Amino acid sequence: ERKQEARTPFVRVVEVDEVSTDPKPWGLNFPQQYEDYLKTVDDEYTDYGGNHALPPSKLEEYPWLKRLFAGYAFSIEYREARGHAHMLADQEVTRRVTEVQQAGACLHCHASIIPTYRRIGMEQLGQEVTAAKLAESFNQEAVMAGFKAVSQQTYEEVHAELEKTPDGVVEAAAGDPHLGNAHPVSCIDCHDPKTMALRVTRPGFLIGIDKLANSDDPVPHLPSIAKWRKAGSKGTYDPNTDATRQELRSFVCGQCHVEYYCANKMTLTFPWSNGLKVEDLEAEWDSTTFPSENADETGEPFYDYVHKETGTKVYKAQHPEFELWSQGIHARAGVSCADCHMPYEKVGATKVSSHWVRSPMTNINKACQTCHKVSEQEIKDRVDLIQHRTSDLIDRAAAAVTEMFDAIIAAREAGASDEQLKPIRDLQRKAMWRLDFIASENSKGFHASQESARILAESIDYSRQAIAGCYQLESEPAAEPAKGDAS
Amino acid sequence: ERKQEARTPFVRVVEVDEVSTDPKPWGLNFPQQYEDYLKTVDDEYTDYGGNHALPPSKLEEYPWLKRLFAGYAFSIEYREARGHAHMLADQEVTRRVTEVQQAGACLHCHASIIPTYRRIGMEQLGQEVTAAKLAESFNQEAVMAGFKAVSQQTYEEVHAELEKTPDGVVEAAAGDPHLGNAHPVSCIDCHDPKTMALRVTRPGFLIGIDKLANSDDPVPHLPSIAKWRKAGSKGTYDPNTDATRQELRSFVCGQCHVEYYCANKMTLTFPWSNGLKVEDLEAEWDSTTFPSENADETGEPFYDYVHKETGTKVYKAQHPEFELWSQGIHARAGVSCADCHMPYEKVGATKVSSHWVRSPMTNINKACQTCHKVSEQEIKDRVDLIQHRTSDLIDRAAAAVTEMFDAIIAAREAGASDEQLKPIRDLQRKAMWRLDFIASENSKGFHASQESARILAESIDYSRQAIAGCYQLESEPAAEPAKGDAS
Amino acid sequence: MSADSSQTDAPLDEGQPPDEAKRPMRFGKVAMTFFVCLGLLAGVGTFTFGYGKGASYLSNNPETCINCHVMQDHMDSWQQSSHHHVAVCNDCHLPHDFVGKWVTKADNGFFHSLAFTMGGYKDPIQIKPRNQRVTQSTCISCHKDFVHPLLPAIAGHDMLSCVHCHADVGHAGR
Ligand code: HEC
Ligand code: HEC
Ligand code: HEC
Ligand code: HEC
Ligand code: HEC
Ligand code: HEC
Ligand code: HEC
Ligand code: HEC
Ligand code: HEC
Ligand code: HEC
Ligand code: HEC
Ligand code: HEC
Ligand code: HEC
Ligand code: HEC
Ligand SMILES: [Ca+2]
Ligand SMILES: [Ca+2]
Repeated sequence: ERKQEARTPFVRVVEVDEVSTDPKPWGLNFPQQYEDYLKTVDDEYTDYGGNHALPPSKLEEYPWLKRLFAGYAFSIEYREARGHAHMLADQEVTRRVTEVQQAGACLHCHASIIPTYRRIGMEQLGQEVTAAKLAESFNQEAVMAGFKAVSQQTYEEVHAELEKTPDGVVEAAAGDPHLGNAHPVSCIDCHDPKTMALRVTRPGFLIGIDKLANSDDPVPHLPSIAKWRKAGSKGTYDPNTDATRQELRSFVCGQCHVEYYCANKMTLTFPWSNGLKVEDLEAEWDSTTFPSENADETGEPFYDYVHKETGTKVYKAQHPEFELWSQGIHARAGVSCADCHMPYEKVGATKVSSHWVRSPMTNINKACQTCHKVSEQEIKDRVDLIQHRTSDLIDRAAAAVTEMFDAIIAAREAGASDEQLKPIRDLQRKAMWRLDFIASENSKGFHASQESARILAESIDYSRQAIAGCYQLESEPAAEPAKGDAS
Repeated sequence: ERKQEARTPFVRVVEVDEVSTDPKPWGLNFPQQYEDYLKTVDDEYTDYGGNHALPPSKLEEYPWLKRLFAGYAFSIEYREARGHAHMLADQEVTRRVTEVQQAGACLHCHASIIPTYRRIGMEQLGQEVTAAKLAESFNQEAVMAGFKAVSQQTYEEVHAELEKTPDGVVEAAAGDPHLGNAHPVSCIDCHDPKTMALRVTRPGFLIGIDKLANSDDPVPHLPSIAKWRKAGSKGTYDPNTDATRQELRSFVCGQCHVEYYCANKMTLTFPWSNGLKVEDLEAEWDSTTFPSENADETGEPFYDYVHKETGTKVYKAQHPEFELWSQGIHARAGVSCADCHMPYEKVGATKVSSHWVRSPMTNINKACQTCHKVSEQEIKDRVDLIQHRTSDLIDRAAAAVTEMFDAIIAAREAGASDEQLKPIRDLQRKAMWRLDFIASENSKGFHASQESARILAESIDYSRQAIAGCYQLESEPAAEPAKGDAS
Repeated sequence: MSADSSQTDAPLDEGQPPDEAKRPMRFGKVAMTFFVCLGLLAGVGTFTFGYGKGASYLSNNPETCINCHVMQDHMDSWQQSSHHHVAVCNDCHLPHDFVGKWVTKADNGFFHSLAFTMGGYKDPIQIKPRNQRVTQSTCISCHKDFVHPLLPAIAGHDMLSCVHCHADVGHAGR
């Protein structure tokens, strides 16, 4: 019964520290991981042969998305995701950013931003900021303070701040405020530079997971939360000290692959205070109000955008991979994101985690076959079947949602009052939220197959209830006669 | 597949043959299996302490079922299933039989009826029928002929025939037409009396599986069908020669745990000519017409009953365990019904299949933990979660279906014409079929978790489309004004 | 992360309901160890020790394990596993250090005899957390260099369970 002794520290060629957002020096120490990481610029869609066009547009693939997002930046441009190395560039050029004023919080998940948060936070906290101090330690207090401080700034302002923070490579030139380059997610975002241990760095996640730990969601897939609760739920749940290593192999991804609020009415929020299920997240948004100017008043109820075709205030779901995975059989069986998306590979006389983070379907042998001893073709077929069922239901839910838009438009044109429309709008919000939740999740149902179908079933139910509600209005005397131009 | 050791021939105390429907003599040869088999009279609900009351009523548990089945025998009495030893008695006393004239085909799955089919078939074929001849061989030709011959007879007539067939135990008394007792499913229904090999005996299955083999449903879980097709689909697909042992471990159950038509307008039918998915079965019913009196005419389109509240001709789904299992991950992974419902158990130094066929949840250690190395509690929780999601969707679909009934009733009262109602009735039939398919399946979604949710999602979609359709009718000028008593 | 625990030192059967009716509680076994150890070990224990060719339990030959027919499945699945030509039962089920090896032999030997004689164990048998830690330590002992990056970065921290991914190395079809 011996405790496992620690690994001997990795041999280092160069030192890296808490400002080393540029992955190059890390790469000297860990050439294999770095080489893999660089492959995340390669992409099946677009990147072979050096062609770096943007990935396919989801709006073109699924035209109903345009109607779903009517009135919101996502209706302008929305594409397939691609490798990590692209994340910053893709954000910089998306028309969602170039044509719409976005918040600085967007960079929380698209840049290696922690040293910048720390720098601004240290200033806020009146701590002395020198290159050495900045590089010294993680300084969570300062990181949190910086995160909050920039939350009201614009995308451009925060982007500029990134370049005012040293990145461990660029040398400061006298009088030049440009101290480092901006980088997409990098080694430092998931690793402690001293020990290489996994860690989570993102304030959004640190706050979110603590809310979750304090909720009563059972989260059987996260045993360290059960343990923390059992010990009395004291203080904050801190994943960096409390979580198991296997949990961290998912938590590092849960820093970004999650549903969020990210605009200028409040700080970036992960809505986990009731749990991780689709209705738990919805319940948080339902009970959120935006901070009001006037401290005495309760603010306006939360919403993401006003749906243009119908005038309803609705929520936008974004890539809830972590949340959906949490409801699936793999999470339940202790299988982490890294198990499938960063499987071990044999390299010479050792094994390393593949840092070419990508679809496991391009790497079935290592990603799945260690656990599932069936042929690649069979694995592919099983995934196809699950995704196919999900796709069919997405189409069905999309048909219902768009018919609903038509029905509401017609009802409004026929003179339905806001009061009459209130219950219908509530149904609409629920229907759109559920459809978007699964459509914006990137595994097409694989991460939790039955749960995905359940959520889509509910979406369909709510859309069609709303439609029936509209038709009922029309036959009710209260509604004014149609104005003639109803479609 | 399990490792096969060549079986040492069984030592027999007494001989059994093709009329031995009474399991007692088999029990002398195989006491362990017999003892287990007898335990199928025990039942968690009702049987402990010698109380042999009938199991709980599903109609009371789910009151909406009464409305679903309005106008059909199932609305009179419909209970939870229980152990195999009860099957004949439960059928004899159900008010579906005592209050409604049922077909003799009902006994296909509730009695050890094959020797009776054989006897009647031999008569039809002009073969000499003696006790010895009857006991000699399976004689499939005669079994099939007998099956068809009794298909127009009533329940009572066929039941009486059972007692005119020797059962291997009862001694014939001179002049007494009672030659044997009627027995529920027995050893002979699944085993060859000479070799004890598994076999299928039920004509419904033999015909059904051949239709399936001749369809283009890929059935990846049934490799012997792929093989048979590859060899040119010659003749009939005969499970008793073509199927693998592992397939037979599910086929024996597929003789009864399937969707069927069983009334007096045509012979007992398993609707598998398009495949095993819910829409494949539906497509067969959609394209079936009842045989017409007049050979020149096409008969009336197939239906099971006229739904009393709405006047729509609809289909009834019954316990499609085999079909739903076929869509699930376990079938796909080659896991058979017997693996879970008749797991191996150690008895002394040997292993036997538990013939106490029952819910695996009462036997998790043997039924699941051979493959799933997690705690019993965890397995229970996983099953609960799957069943809970299914239940919630069943409730949701039931709410939609009953609202649909109300809407159609109202539309009819408001004077909607049959022509106007036609598309609505089509939606109604689809919605009811899908809900019933999952509600009458007995695993509450476990046998194929995502597929169950998908089917219920479709049910909800169709019900609510029908409702909207009704409301639209009401606002259409074509409909006559409400007659006043509309609800 | 959860029940099939990827954490080496997580109590694996946590959450399993004490099934008092059907099998003796763990406490009962422990109590036995203390109070009846001498007496029983000398009595029933010795019977089984003899019957199960107990002396051979102390050897390295896998055949000795199947002196108890309940070990037959594990023998079969071991024979089909990738390791049957590189590791015998004791290579995986006994710690690779001297003291641990003999403590485990005595401990398991006693419990196997007891369980086999008294019955009431699970079928299929389920490995207990203590023995899971043993298998984990033996994997590492043989594969230390190869799996070096998987070891904890900081002494005392946990690491992934090898059988989380390699469930079937010792026993095919797990
Ligand atoms: C700092 C934020 C962040 C972290 C941490 C993060 N991701 Fe991502 N990930 C992104 C963004 C942003 C994209 C989309 C990039 C683009 O399309 O330009 C992305 C894309 C992906 C893709 C799509 C790749 C492709 O080639 O299509 C996968 C798969 C993925 N991430 C998995 C993971 C996993 C697994 C982890 C944890 C080991 C993880 N991510 C950690 C932000 C993050
Ligand atoms: C909580 C983390 C997080 C935040 C905050 C965030 N993103 Fe992302 N973003 C991701 C992840 C993860 C992906 C990859 C998955 C996907 O494409 O759905 C992504 C993908 C993208 C992409 C590529 C795919 C697409 O949508 O066209 C763009 C562009 C993008 N984000 C822009 C933005 C903008 C603009 C904001 C601020 C309004 C923002 N992101 C805020 C995590 C985040
Ligand atoms: C059991 C394996 C498994 C686990 C665990 C898992 N995924 Fe996935 N993931 C998949 C598969 C399979 C797909 C579908 C890939 C495809 O369609 O090409 C996928 C798709 C994705 C995608 C979209 C990739 C693309 O190419 O567009 C992202 C992003 C993603 N997963 C992130 C995560 C995150 C974050 C976690 C943990 C919270 C996680 N996954 C856990 C197997 C897994
Ligand atoms: C999105 C998160 C993420 C990023 C970014 C990341 N890693 Fe990792 N890294 C991981 C995970 C997950 C593991 C597996 C850790 C474990 O199993 O404990 C890992 C493991 C490692 C290990 C231990 C050996 C191994 O391969 O398992 C090294 C060394 C390493 N990473 C280096 C790097 C370097 C160098 C970079 C930058 C080029 C980098 N990592 C970027 C997530 C990340
Ligand atoms: C570390 C082990 C592990 C890895 C890696 C893994 N799985 Fe699984 N998988 C499991 C476990 C455990 C289950 C749950 C069933 C069980 O307990 O055996 C499961 C279940 C499944 C199921 C059935 C569940 C469902 O939703 O229908 C599918 C399909 C599946 N895995 C596919 C994959 C694919 C594809 C990959 C690779 C992208 C993968 N798995 C990677 C362990 C793993
Ligand atoms: C194709 C096989 C098959 C046919 C034909 C069949 N049954 Fe059943 N029956 C079953 C199976 C399997 C069950 C157990 C599963 C269940 O209850 O859903 C069952 C259960 C029952 C039960 C107990 C549960 C309940 O429904 O109350 C009764 C009573 C019953 N059947 C009566 C009948 C009658 C009457 C007929 C003829 C109209 C009939 N059966 C025809 C297979 C069949
Ligand atoms: C000859 C028809 C027939 C065959 C063959 C058959 N069943 Fe049944 N089964 C029934 C009927 C009928 C019932 C319902 C009996 C009742 O409720 O009276 C039933 C009930 C059951 C039950 C419910 C038991 C309970 O205690 O609740 C299970 C489980 C079951 N069968 C599984 C199987 C499996 C597995 C097989 C194959 C190994 C199989 N059956 C073969 C007709 C059959
Ligand atoms: C992987 C395991 C597994 C397989 C394979 C399987 N089942 Fe089941 N079955 C279950 C579980 C679990 C339940 C739910 C039992 C409960 O809720 O108590 C169930 C429920 C049932 C029931 C209802 C039992 C009751 O107590 O009411 C019947 C009947 C049934 N199965 C028949 C079949 C048939 C026939 C097949 C093959 C065509 C099959 N099962 C294949 C695990 C399995
Ligand atoms: C509903 C179907 C069914 C019925 C009825 C049935 N058996 Fe079985 N029997 C099976 C299945 C399935 C197996 C497993 C066969 C295999 O794996 O090859 C089996 C196996 C056996 C075996 C082989 C040893 C073993 O246990 O695996 C014997 C002997 C046996 N049954 C005797 C009987 C006797 C005696 C009866 C009547 C009391 C009976 N069976 C009734 C389905 C049935
Ligand atoms: C003969 C082996 C075997 C038996 C027995 C078995 N399973 Fe499985 N189970 C599997 C396989 C194989 C998968 C698919 C995933 C994979 O490939 O690992 C699976 C998947 C699952 C899943 C995930 C799929 C889903 O629908 O979410 C659950 C839950 C599950 N099994 C529960 C059970 C339960 C409960 C029992 C006992 C009633 C049982 N299993 C019996 C082999 C088995
Ligand atoms: C005296 C009969 C007998 C012999 C000889 C025997 N076993 Fe066992 N073994 C058992 C029984 C009975 C159990 C189940 C104990 C329980 O679950 O409480 C068991 C359990 C085990 C376990 C799981 C232990 C746990 O509780 O974690 C392992 C590992 C094991 N045996 C390995 C071996 C090895 C290796 C050998 C040969 C060196 C061996 N056994 C010889 C009877 C025996
Ligand atoms: C290469 C390593 C290895 C070898 C060799 C090996 N085992 Fe195991 N054994 C394991 C592992 C790993 C487990 C499961 C550990 C777990 O689930 O955490 C196990 C589990 C067991 C169990 C418990 C059953 C269970 O499923 O939990 C028994 C009993 C057992 N082994 C007996 C034996 C016997 C007897 C032999 C020799 C014939 C043997 N083992 C050879 C690695 C091995
Ligand atoms: C007695 C030493 C020894 C023990 C103990 C041992 N192994 Fe091995 N293992 C080996 C040898 C030798 C090989 C073969 C290496 C080769 O072929 O290059 C091997 C091969 C492997 C392989 C590659 C072949 C395969 O099965 O995929 C894996 C994975 C593996 N071991 C994992 C484990 C795990 C996990 C454990 C613990 C449960 C374990 N080993 C215990 C000596 C051992
Ligand atoms: C999260 C999943 C995972 C865990 C945990 C894991 N491995 Fe592996 N391991 C893999 C994968 C995937 C490969 C295959 C790499 C390849 O083929 O390139 C592998 C390869 C191996 C190999 C070499 C196989 C060969 O082909 O030679 C050995 C030996 C091995 N692992 C031992 C271990 C040991 C010992 C442990 C525990 C300390 C362990 N593994 C933990 C996933 C894992
Ligand atoms: Ca959102
Ligand atoms: Ca039917």
